[in-house]
Amino acid sequence: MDMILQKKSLAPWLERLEGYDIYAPVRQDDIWNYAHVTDGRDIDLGYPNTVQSPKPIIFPQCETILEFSASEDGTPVMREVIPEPNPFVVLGMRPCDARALTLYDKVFGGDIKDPYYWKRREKGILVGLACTVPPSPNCFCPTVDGSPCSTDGLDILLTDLEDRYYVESLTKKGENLLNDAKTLFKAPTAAENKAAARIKSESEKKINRQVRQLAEVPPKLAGMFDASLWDEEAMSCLRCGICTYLCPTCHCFDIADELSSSSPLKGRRIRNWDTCQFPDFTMHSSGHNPRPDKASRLRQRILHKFHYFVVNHEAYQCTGCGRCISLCPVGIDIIEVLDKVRDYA
Amino acid sequence: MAGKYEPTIVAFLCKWCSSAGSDLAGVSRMQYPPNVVPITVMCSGSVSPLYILNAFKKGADGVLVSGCHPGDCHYIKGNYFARRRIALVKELLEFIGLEPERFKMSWVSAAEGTKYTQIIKDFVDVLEPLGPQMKLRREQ
Amino acid sequence: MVNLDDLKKEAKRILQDDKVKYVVGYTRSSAGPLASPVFIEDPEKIGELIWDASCVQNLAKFLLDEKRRKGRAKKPDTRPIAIVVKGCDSRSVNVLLQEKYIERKDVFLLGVSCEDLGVVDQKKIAQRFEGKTIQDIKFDLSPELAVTTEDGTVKLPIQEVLADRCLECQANFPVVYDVLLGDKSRKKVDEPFGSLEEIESMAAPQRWEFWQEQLGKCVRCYACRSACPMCYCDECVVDTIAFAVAADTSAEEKAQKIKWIEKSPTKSENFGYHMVRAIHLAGRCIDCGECERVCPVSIPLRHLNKKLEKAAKQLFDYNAGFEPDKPALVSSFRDEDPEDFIR
Amino acid sequence: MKKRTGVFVCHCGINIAGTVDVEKVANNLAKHPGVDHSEDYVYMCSDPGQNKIIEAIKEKNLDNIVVACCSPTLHESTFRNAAKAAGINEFQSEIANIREQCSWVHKDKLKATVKAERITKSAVERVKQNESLEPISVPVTRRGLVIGGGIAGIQAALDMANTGYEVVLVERSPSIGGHMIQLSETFPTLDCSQCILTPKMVEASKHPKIKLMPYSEVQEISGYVGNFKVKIHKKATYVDPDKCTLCDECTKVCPVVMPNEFDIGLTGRKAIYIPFPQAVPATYTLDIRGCPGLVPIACGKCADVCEPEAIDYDMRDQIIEEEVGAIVIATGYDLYDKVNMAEYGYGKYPDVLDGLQFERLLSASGPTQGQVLRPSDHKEPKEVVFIQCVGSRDPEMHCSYCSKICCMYTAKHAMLYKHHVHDGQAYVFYIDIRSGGKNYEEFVHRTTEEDSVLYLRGKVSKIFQDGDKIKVWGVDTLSGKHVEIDADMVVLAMAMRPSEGAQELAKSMKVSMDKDGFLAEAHPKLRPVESVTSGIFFAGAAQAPKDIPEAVAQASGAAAKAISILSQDQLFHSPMVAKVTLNLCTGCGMCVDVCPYEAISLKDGKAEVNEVLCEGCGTCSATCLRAAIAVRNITPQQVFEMIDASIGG
Repeated sequence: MDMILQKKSLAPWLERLEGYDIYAPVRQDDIWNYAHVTDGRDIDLGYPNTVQSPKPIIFPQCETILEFSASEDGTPVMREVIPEPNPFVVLGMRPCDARALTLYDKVFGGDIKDPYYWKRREKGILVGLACTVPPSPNCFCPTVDGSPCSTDGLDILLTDLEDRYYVESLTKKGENLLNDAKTLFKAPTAAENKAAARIKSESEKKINRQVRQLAEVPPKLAGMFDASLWDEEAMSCLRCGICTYLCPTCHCFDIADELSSSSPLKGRRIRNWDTCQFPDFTMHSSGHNPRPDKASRLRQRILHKFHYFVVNHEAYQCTGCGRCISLCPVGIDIIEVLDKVRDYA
Repeated sequence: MAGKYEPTIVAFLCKWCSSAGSDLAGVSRMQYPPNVVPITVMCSGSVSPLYILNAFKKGADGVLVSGCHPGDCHYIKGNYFARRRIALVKELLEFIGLEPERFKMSWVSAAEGTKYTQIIKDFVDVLEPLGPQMKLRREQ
Repeated sequence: MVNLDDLKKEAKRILQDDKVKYVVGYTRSSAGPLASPVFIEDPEKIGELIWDASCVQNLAKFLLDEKRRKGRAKKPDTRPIAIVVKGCDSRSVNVLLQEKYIERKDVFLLGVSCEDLGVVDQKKIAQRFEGKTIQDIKFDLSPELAVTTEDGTVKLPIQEVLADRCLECQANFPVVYDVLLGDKSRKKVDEPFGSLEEIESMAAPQRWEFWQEQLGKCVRCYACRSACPMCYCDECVVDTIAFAVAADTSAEEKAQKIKWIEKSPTKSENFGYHMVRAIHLAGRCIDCGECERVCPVSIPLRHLNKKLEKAAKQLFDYNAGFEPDKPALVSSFRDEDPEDFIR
Repeated sequence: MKKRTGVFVCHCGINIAGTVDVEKVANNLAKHPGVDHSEDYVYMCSDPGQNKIIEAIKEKNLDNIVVACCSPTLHESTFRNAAKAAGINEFQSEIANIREQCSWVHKDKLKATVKAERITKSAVERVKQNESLEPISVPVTRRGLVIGGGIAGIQAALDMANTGYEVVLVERSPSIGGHMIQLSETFPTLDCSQCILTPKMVEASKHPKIKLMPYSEVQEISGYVGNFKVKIHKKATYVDPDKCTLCDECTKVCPVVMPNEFDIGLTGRKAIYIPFPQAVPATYTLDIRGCPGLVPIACGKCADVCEPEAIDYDMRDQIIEEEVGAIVIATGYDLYDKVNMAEYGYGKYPDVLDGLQFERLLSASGPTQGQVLRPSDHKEPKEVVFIQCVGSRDPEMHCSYCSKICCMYTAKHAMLYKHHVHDGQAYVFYIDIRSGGKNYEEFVHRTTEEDSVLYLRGKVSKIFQDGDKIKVWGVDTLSGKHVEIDADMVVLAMAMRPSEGAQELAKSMKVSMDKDGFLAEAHPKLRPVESVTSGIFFAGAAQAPKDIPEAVAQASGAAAKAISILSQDQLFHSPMVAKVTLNLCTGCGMCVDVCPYEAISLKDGKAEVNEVLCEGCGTCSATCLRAAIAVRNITPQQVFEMIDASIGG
């Protein structure tokens, strides 16, 4: 079911969404990030890509999974903590970030479903915004089977037609959301249908970065564990966590107990994002570190995204958002790395 | 403790002067508020900035570092290094917006029981109106 | 004016004469407008070197990698490496020398003077082109640069988008070097700590609000620490586990690793991390601005260090990175150090 | 392996129990993680108390204990020994000070109890992570060094030497004897100072165990208790004492006259001189400050007349190194500098003298062979004004402290003056008369009664020359009257100051000083002759103004302390010293810079602690950015936990 929403009606629409928490890109200082918005007028969807993908809304960086304390006789008492979020709407989600969630679904799904993830995932309605203009010069979604107007993982997709949005509801969830505010929407005219189709078809052409024959990379990687390439590519790496923490598909976490007091015993068991780029990620208590240097950590990042994940889930663990390229302090460019892998003799 | 708000002060006292000074206050039965819990260290020079930040993180409402007067350090010059280090910590704490009143340094000799008593009294007096220190306190 | 060809010539010479293992310099990047580091072993590849206002990074950081590499190697190659250093970068080399982390013979310094200019602040450029996606920036027409966005190319003077640190620079040309390219005249700086005024003028509660919002953004990617040439500890106060593990380290000792700061990016822990970092950089930070530059959520981290730099200067007349043979700020004192804050 | 901790809370009668609910503390501590035993008792330090601890350790096989009681300065060792007796390491015992720092300073029992709990918990958290340590043993060089050859130094040297230990006695001036040798007679007995001192001087110089080093100064001291290395600067005398026959021909021909230190400038001496007839060692010294030149062309008269050819212009200063195990500092005093006393005309008017100058006038060996005559005109003074507390007890203008001996020597001066000039009148201006000491009060009494010396309670406002008289204006605060005296001579009882150069010496030896520059003792009551640096002791006026018997007593005390070190084959040193975690150390050397004891050095790019030199102050650990160095048993880990417990978090 396709609809048209006047841009001026965006705020009124949101006001109709009672009972939903709304997350949308807002500007803080000179960067854009998703935040909980209470006033629709704060929202401006004409934004370059957000620094952080909306992943923390569904997979927060820091999450308590249980609380513990000592009883009178000193025996520990534990209480499981399961999130009970309000229903929420993520507005203006980039298609690449939405696709990332479909990859999370594979990771946190399967035989054992991660309760913390799914509690939020199920409560969320994802309203995407097609990238009529690439939000980043390093966008390369088509390379990794995505598209600037991909609908994967979304419930609704908006396409910017100057003064209005072309609104496609893609799921039942999405449809219901539109129905709640029927009056604000009207059916698209033939012209609007054509315009939307044209913009979409052009959008892909505007993306100027890509990896040729990416398909050749995964099999190649299988044999490249000991390649010298990693040392060369990692020379400039600073071993920070930007590429992974800001990646919409990275999902590694670490579980630790944090005491608020040691006597009487009181604390929380917490899971925090972790990253393969930190030396302590693989540090053994023996003192041995199987990934002792940044080369082995860069290798892990690439192999995980373009080899292991492909083997396990038949997909690249990358949606081509380009964040790791644009935000890398030393300009390590995953596109170049993949090119070199492909051409590696 | 029910009733009115009682600030908690962590006091790092050097063993030879300030701790001895507070012992003297005891021997002379001087009275001061029980809000301060002393931690005796060997020298004010051994008080790491991390101790101070950590005390605030653990929920101290005020932190005091006290050592020997310049020239009297049992370890000759430890307190001179302390003086410089603490000055930097103080600058930083104020810069991030912590109330300057919450962090104090003093010279208290083994003979200055009275001074120690007064310092604690005054410290409690300035802390009470400020209320609990929540800024750097770890979320429970 | 630094002549790029001279830089290439010098770099090529030391490679050909086998004076150094490799040269670390700057090169154009496919990732964005700012220069990326490049590691050149082959004299014939020297053409990749560039020098312009996009060369922001402090390459001294790579001296740390080289030291680690040597540490791991069975038969370490003890030849020095060459790095291209700006004034600020050279001061960080001085601090590394002062702290005996490296020896002077470990490094060949290709000094380049920023003269009366400096390097750009990408965020300032972004602000100029509000909301637009910057496709390309050309730096090779100093003192101007050309910015291309979807609606065309615009020229603007580099001076207008210089990094704050360059506006407050204390050493616009290297203070230690083996080769120096460019002019050696001291650039006049009226307000070396001007950028602090805004925050200093706030009332304490405002300052708290300011930092609470800023540090609240921190995602603990540790890019600040990773980019900092002074952050060379093998084990950082925020690391979750002990790296200092030897064959004889007992389980108890391992367990005793103090959690000064928890991994959770909560307010108290973020403050803990950034304050400890600032304290540990007191008298060591030479204001290369990398921590702030690399921060993905643009926390004005430089101010924290700048504040203590100011304190060191004003209270103790100490200037980091100028006198590698003198003791460090916190391992020295003067009888007349101020103590008016002490009762 | 989880440690088992025992907690013992002391009532100290009602000293603690009066304001702290000790049972409650004990009960709550029993619930504290890691605490396997907790009890309270009325006097933990008593034998039954200690036995309770020992039994508990054995029965509950505790790994460590915390005793919540009085200050560790009092009973730390008591309970460490108890721990030892129970078979655990003595360093597995910690004190929680809940008396001086809690029960005695608070009244609110509820709050005091909470605080006591926190203090005790934090001690538990500390002891949990204590290492078992053994004291560090240090070899001892069994020789002593005494700095200063006054009565105190001589006494200390003799006592040590007579016990059989070799002693190096260093004296700055050409002869030992100090100020005492300048004195005429000593109060209260009036026996002749020189007569009682010279035998000791001779004994010291002849003593087989004493190495006398006159005209020498200690230049540098390194090392530590039991093992000091001393650099001594021996100044050239240009006279070979063995050849010199004391014929005195040289002084006759020497053309240079200089003020005579021995007579405090009342007389002159030649550039080549013997300080005084009974000088020890008995030899001449050529003072190059005055000598026209050490080359025959310049002068060379003394060498010409010296038959035994004892004079050697080529003699040079030497640096002599000595190794000793203990040091006694007896650098004595100087009088407060006259320039500070311009208002009393000292130095301006020839007949205004200080105490020591007057001693010389009274002395049979003095410039006037013991007659009291005015320096200006050699007339006998008929009216003499003695002024006490000149520079002393005057915090605004001069020294805040009391110089202690002035009351007595002024009384002595006045009395002796009267004995010389029977028809003369002596006045004494005083603030109080302080005559504590055996037969002191009686002595002062004699002065006033038998010798009718006139004591005026009050200060002198002005002194000025008026013709051949010296006008003294003052007030008698008892009568409230203004007093005006036409005096022939005025004697000022100047304050005592630490002798010149003592400060520098103290600094170089890492010995601290009080605000007046006197050497600071380790404890004002219980360790009066020890410095804070172990192995270094004090004797005489270097530590505070003293009279002769006190100086001698303290000297013997210091000697005994020194002997207690020299008599051991090895010493034991606290093992609470800095320890380096090599994996973390990057060798930046900041710890080396801050260490007050030069105990840390860099070896192969890592810090290395000399455990014998380390005093465990921990400044290194606070300075280290990498937490690579910490003091055993007060490590950052321990403080981290202690903070937690103190806040009751």
